[in-house]
Formats: sequence, C-alpha cells, structure tokens
Amino acid sequence: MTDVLFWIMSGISVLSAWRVFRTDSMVRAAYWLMVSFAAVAVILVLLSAEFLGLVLLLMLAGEMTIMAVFMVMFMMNPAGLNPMTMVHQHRAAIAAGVLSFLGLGAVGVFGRFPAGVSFATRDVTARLGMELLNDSMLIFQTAGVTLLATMIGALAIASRRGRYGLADEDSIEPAVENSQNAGEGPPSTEKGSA
Amino acid sequence: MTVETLLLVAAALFGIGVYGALSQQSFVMIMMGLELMLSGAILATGTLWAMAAGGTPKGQLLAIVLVTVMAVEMAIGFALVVNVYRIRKADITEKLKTLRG
Amino acid sequence: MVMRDAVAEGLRRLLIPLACRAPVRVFALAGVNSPTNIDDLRLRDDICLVDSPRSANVLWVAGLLPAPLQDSARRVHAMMSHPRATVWSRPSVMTAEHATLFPHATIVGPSEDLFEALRTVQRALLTKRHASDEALLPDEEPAPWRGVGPYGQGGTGMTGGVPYGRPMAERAPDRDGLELDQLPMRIGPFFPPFPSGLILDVRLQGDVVQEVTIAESLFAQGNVLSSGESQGDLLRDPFRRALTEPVPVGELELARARHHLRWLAHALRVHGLEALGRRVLMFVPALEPGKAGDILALRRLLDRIRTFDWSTAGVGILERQQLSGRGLGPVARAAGLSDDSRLVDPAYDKLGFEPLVHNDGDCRARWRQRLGEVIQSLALARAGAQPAGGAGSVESPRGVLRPETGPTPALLTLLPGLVRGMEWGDAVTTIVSLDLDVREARAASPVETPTSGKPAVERDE
Amino acid sequence: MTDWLVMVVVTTTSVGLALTLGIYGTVVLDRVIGRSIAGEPLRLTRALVGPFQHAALLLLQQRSDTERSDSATWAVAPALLGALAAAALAVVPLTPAVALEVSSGIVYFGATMAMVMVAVFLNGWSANSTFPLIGGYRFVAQALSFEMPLVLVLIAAALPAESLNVADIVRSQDTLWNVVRQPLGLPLYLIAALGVSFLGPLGLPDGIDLAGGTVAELSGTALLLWRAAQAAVLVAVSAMGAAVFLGGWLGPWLPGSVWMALKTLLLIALMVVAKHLFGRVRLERFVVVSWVVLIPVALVHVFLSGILALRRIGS
Repeated sequence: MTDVLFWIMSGISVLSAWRVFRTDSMVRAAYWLMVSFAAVAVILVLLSAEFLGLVLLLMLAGEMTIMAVFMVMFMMNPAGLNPMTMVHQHRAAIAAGVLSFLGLGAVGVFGRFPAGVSFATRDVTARLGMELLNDSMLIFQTAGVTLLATMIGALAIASRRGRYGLADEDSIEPAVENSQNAGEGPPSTEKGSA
Repeated sequence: MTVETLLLVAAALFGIGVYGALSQQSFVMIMMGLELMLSGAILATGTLWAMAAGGTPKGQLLAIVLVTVMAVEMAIGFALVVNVYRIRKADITEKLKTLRG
Repeated sequence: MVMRDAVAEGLRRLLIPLACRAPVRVFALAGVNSPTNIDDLRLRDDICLVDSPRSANVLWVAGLLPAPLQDSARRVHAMMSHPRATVWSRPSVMTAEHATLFPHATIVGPSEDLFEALRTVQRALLTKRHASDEALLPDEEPAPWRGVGPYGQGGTGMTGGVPYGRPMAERAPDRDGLELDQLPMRIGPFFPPFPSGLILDVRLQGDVVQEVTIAESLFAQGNVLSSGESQGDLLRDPFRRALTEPVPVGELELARARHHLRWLAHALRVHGLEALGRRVLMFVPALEPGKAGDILALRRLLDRIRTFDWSTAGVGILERQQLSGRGLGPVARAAGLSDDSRLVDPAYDKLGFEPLVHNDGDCRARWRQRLGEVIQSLALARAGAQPAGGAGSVESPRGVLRPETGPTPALLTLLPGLVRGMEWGDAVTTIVSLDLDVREARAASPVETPTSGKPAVERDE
Repeated sequence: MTDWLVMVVVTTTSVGLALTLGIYGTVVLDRVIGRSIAGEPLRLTRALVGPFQHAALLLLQQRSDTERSDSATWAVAPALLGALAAAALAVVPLTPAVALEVSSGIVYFGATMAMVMVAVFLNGWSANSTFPLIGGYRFVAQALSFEMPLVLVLIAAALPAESLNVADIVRSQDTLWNVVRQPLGLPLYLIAALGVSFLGPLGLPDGIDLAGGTVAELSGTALLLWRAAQAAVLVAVSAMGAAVFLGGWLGPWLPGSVWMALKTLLLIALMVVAKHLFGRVRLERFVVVSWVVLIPVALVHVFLSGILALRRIGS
C-alpha cells in the first residue's frame, strides 16, 4: 500500500515540477509547484517524518499564493493569455538539468548507505520535539534568529525608504500632488473654494 | 520505496529545478527553480534520515534547517525583486545588466 | 451515453418539483417610474434578490429604461445563465420602440401582481412551458483574439496596446512607489450598491482607487427624464409637488423619514448587515409619528453593535468649505453646517424647527445625521398639519430641490476627488453615504457636468 | 491491511455524515437567526425545506462561463475547498471511538486551513474578471493576517495536553475545559475562524461591494458547490473549536457524539450571529489590528499557557 502511494506521489511530484516551466499561466506555474511540494510532503509523511511533511504543507500554501500574487503584480502577462516564451540559454539549461539529475541519481543508485536500519517508530514527533528543545536547542534557536533577521532584513530591503506616511493615507505621492496643484488644481477644491 | 528510488525522485526534482533556475528569465520563475532544488534536497534528507540513519531525531533537524533556508530564500528573494523593480522597473533578468544599485 | 442522459433526465424530474417552490432568483434593473419599489421585493419570502446577474433566473426590469441605459441592460441580460426570463414592470403599455429592447419579456402592468408574475415565470421556466430567453446580443469577442506583436501580444512592444479590444493594464505611480499596473474598469450603470444609472470609469491598483471619472453618456444626452411618461414617480414624490403647491408638513416629514430609512437599509445591506437592513425596511410602510420609540430603539441597537461605526468612521471626510451654500442637505449638516432651507419656511418656523448637526463630516456622521433626522422628522410630523413649501425650492431628503436641479450634480463634482486613494470598499461606503440620485443630474448645466468627468486625467504630464 | 481499510471506511463515513448534517444545520441556522434578527416570523418548516428547494433551483441552472476563464482551476477551486474541509474534519475526534490519531493533528489542521487561501484565490483568479480577482486578493491579505493567530492559539491549547494529537487535547480537558483554562483562546480562535470561513465581518472576498466578489461570476452547480464548501469549512473549524476549547465529546448523561454535535452547532450559531450582527470590517483596519493586536496577544497567550502548563506538570 505504502509502495503504491509512494509511486503515485513521486509521479505527481516530478510531473507537476515539470509542468511548472511548461505552462503559460504564472498562477498555474505557482500552483503546479505547490502540487509538487505537496506530493513531497506526502512522501515525507510516508517516511514517518510526519511533522516535517505537515510543516512543509503549512508553509508552502501561503508561500505559493504569495508567489502567485507577486507574479500577477510584476508580470505583464500573468494569465498567459498572450503566450510567449520567456527563456534563455535553453539548451545549456536542459543539459545542466539532465547532468545534475544523472550525477545525483548515480550517487543514489550506486552509493552505499548503511542499510537494514529499521524505520522510525510512531513517537517521532515527540522525539523530535525533545531533541529540538534539548540537545539541539542551539540549532533550533539559530534557525529562529535567522528567520527573525530575515524578516527584518526583507522588510528593510523591500519597503520604500523615507515613506511619507501610513499605507492608507493617500495613493498619490506628495510630489505628484504638489505639481498638480501648481498646475490646474483638482476641480473639487476649486469648486469648493469658489 | 527504497533508498535508490527515493533518491532518484529527489535527483529528478533537483534536475528540473536546475533547468528552471538556469533557463527562466523572470525573477519569480527563477525562484521557483531554486525552490524545486531545495525540495529535492529536503526529500533526499528525509530519505536518508528514515532509511539510513535509523530515524534519529537529529536527522530531521537538517531537514528543518533546509525548510528554514527555503523560507529565507523566499523572503529575501521577494524583497530583492521588489527593490529591483522599484528602482529599475525590471522584472526579468534581461533588463538587468549590472548588479550595482 | 444514452444511459447517462436517462439518469440526468430522471434527476431533473426529481428536482423540478422542489425547485418550483424555491424563491425566485431575481436580478433587478431599476429604471424610472416603476410601479413597484425594489425594496418591496427584499421583504418577500418568495423572492431572492441576487447581487450578480450570473446566478439569477429572472431579470426584473423595474419601470422604463432611458435610452442610454438600454444597451447596458441588454448586456446584463446576456450575462444571465440559462434558464432565464425577463419580467418587465411597466407603468404604461408597450410601444414598438420598447418592444425591440426585450422581445421575450413578460409585461406586468401597474395593477397586476408582480410577485405572482415572477413566481409563475420561474415555475414555467423550470417546467419548460416558458422557453429560456434567447441571446439578445451576438456572442462574439469584441476584437479578434490575436494581437499585433510577434508573440500575439497587444502592442508591438512588450506591453501596452489594446489586445482583443481590451486596454492592457499600464504602469502608473502608486502610493508605494512601485508603479505597478493600473486596471481600468467601468462600473455601472446597474451595480447593485450604486444608484441606478451611475457609471464610473475607475482605475484600480490592487483595490486602491487611483482615479474615478464619471461617465458622461447619461448626463450629456440629458434624456433620463425626457419622455413625458417617465416623470410619473417623480410627480408622486411630495417634495416634487411641494415645489409648486403647498404640501402639509406632516406629509413631507413622513416622506423624509421614509426616504432616510430606505437609505439606511441600503447602507446596512452594503455593509453586509442584510438582516438588519430588512428590519429597518419593515418600519417603512407603516411609518407614523407614533413610531419614534421604535426608531430610538433601532438607534440604540446600531450604537451598541459598533462595527457599523468602525467601518464608516473617518471614511470619506468632506470639509465644510467644499459643502457650504450648495444646498447639500444631510451631507452638509453632517459636516457641521446648519444648511437647511426649512429654516426660511414660515411653516417650519412656527414649529420651532432647528436643524440637527453632526460635526465629523465622515460617513459615520452622515448615517447618524440621517437617523437623527428620521427621529426629528417624526416629531415634526406629529406637530405639523399646516402647509409648507410651494416657493420654488424645497428641502428634500437629499438637499435643496429646485424644479430644474437637485443636490446630486454638486455631489457628483465632489466625488472624484473624494474617493481617489481609497480602497474600493471605502469608496463604495462613501458613494452610498452621499445618497445620489442620478435622475436629478439631468438638469445639471452643460458647463458643470463635463468638469465632473475629467479631473486628474493628464496627471503625469 | 483490514485494519487500515476499516479505518478509512469509518473515517470517510463519519466525516461525510458530519459534513452533510453540519452544512444543512448551518444553512438552517443562518436562515433562522437571520430572520429573528430581522424581526420577521420564523416559519420553521420553510427554513427546514428551503435549503433543498434552493439547491434544486441552482442544480437546474446552467453554469456560466466568462471570456477566457481558466476553466480547469475554476473547476478545481470548489472541489479543493470542500476537500480541505473534509480533510480538516478527519482529524477532529467526533466520538471517543472514531478518532483518527494523528500525532501532529494540530499542525495538520493548520496546514489545511492555510490551503483554504489557495482555493479562494483560485476561485477569484480563474474567472478572469475584475471583481472576483479583487476578492481573491482581499482573501490573501486577510488570510496572511489571521493564519498566525489561528495556529498560535491551537498550539497554546496543545500545551496542557502535552500533545499535538487532537484526541489527547480533548482528553486533557477532563477536569477543566480549555475555554476556562485559557480564556483568551476561544475569542481569538473565533475571530480567525470567521476569517477562514470568510463569513460576516471577514466576508471580504465575497462582499456586496464587489457584487459578490469571488462568487460574482458563479452560477448554478458551481455556486451551489462553492457555498456548500464554504459551509463545510465553517463546520470543520467549529468542530475543531468544540474539540479544542469546549471539551469535545466530554459531558454528562448524553453520548459523546451528541455532545460534540451540540457544541459544534453552538459555535456555528455564534458565528452566524456574528455574521448577521457585525457588518463587514474594513480590510485595511483588520490587517492592522491583526498584526498589531491579535498576533502579539496570541503570542502572550502561548507564553502564559506554557507557564501554566509547566506549573501544573511541576506540581
């Protein structure tokens, strides 16, 4: 049963990963990637890394939607209604992809791993929790601090320097508005004062 | 479901990710390629943890670190995309000949 | 395949008797001079007014449609899914000109039972005794689905152009300095939250309104009221009558209270408080001066709920100098101006009338102002049987009404500046709070209307 | 193998049954509560039969299509939303006997609720029409804001149970329900639950100011499915709330499943009352309140719950 599920999931994950770069619609691309990830998450659950798989799912739902929204924001043609190719160095990229697959696959097939070790038992999540908050607390904390630093850093990079007010104040930059007033003045105020 | 098959799947994901990251022009699509590579890495880590390391919790820690890396990559990536777009109005790599800000 | 069809047919047979008893899904197109008010449908158990024509079974055309609205009306008809039918409430008999507008429509005269007609039509549709309306407009794309660029895109460059008959989104400055795409869209004339006939051309970034222009088509042609038969419901309006003849204060004030309550019900509905809106609407038909206690209880309830406050406080602030001396009624009084032509009417003087005033000038002040005026009007109506008005101008619920014009044109000139930079939800709140009636805009002088239609277009140059 | 099969069959039937009854109950409650708030006569038989008539009418309506819609994702969206509700409900123990013991049940629930964002966004996006798209955007903004409090509050509830398994959390409330033990938990959870089922004050993606938003272009079966899936999500979050805060199946005299059903209906009724009494909030204000107030409060809540749990374990 697990084997059947595994084959289905690996099929889904690889096929949808391939679809990511083969669809015109950016939103579809983002969600194909999500499907691929979800299949990987299921495989992780099958490997009894339950917590890890679920955290992956939890994270990527938001992540992929943000990705899709970014696509819609920045791309001129997010729905792929004007199909056009947006690739460069196509052949080299294919070669690199195939090469890395062959190389890593070879490691997987011909590599020798300590075998015969039993699967993890049912209380994996509890044991992972004990590990995280015990011996490996430093790693856990480092990951946390890294994420915090990332949040601050990302905000600092992305936000506009010298913002002129709250997000909800006005949609017009002060400079734009001033020049407008200097020129003609919005008719509403003109009327009001007249 | 053996170590070999699992690692092959992971390698396939990684390979597709490499192709995507190298071939795409749009920043966000490149990030998708990177994500796929990381997904392959997470799968490989999970595999080796479950099948070769005997399921000691320490193995999963590496995967958790990888998930963190993924989050960091996304956050910083998007922040950079926003900033580049803000300054250069560029959303594909071809419009960005130099990296100076 | 035959098997599947048989099963589907069997299912249909099972569903039809059930569906026949369901409330009629109606999308309403409000025209002028309708014998039945749209609010009467909201209180009906057997009718379900929907907000989008897509999921309606019956298109109800209320009254007559002025020529500029007819094309949009047919477009709304085209959006409906099968099975669909049209029911047309008409104050008068069909003319040949009108018969071409909705050839399949069931006509309901002023003395006939509209609700029965709606129910019958839906039942007949479901049992296939009434054929589903055929398409009135050809189902074709506005332009060939192929652009001019090398990849089929719209312009010759990467962006821009008008592919497939639709303007592409173009970059424009926004509040975050990112210069993302602006989405142009036309809203109206049958957008449910807005007064019928209001057409806005909006440019949106996300859901932030960057620019609003009021489409001129309706006012420029000035034919909303042109045909004589369409003036009926305006003549029934006591405020219209008070322009030329004295009308008892009691009648005027009750009409004012009714108007404000209908407005409040609409505003509550737009805020997602449909049930409370129906509660307010139920006061309207039997409103009398003795009901002031109920209205006070309603005000206490709305005060206690708070969220209506939260979603309107600080939204759509109008300054006093924008409003003063233009006869803008409750909108002006909500901003602290005691601007009320009832002050100069001797009949009101005798009653010791003092205008109510709120100070904030935002949407919250406006709904409180109107609710306060309902209570005030009920008190005035109790005292006043003496005739008022007849002096050529009258304080209508929306503001000063004159034979040629009302407050709406002045409010429309304020609108583009007011909603720019708002999120769409706030813009809707604001437009609803102004209580516009596009029929009044007909009389706007030709000089004034175009100005309302063109602010800030060439902003970037 | 047979164990496994039995588990699948039992879970599917119980989830299916619970969802069907829950959706029906939600629709009936919605009408009854709406009419009593409007001050109209209740007409109970109509309320009980009405949902079937309405559904039949929609089933007989043709599906509409828009110009260049993304029909595949449009069809997927309601199915995904319904599937997520069912998947979320699967880990909620409906009776002591039928409890899928998932050791990370809370995380699993959080993951499914995060996926709701995908379904709603897809539904808005696929129509290739402006109002649905804005509705989709709105839900993304709203979901990113309530997701954190939702997960944090659930984790706080897991602390006294020392387990992420939902059945263990129910058992840990044997002496004291979490609604008393963690007084901040249920209010925060209900706010997030309103958000995740996009209802009432947080019904921003399909508000009337967008002419129906994400459902503006839907008709017929698609509309029916979407509304049913939305109600299913409401049922799933309410059931989770009942299990985590109101002691799930615990209660005297009546069988556990009846208690669970009653508590779930109570939470559904609370949220439907909120829908009819609290108008839509401004999205902007909700996002600010969520990040500035709700998330810090939820963090403090986790911290306090942790201290209390530690003291209880210590003593």
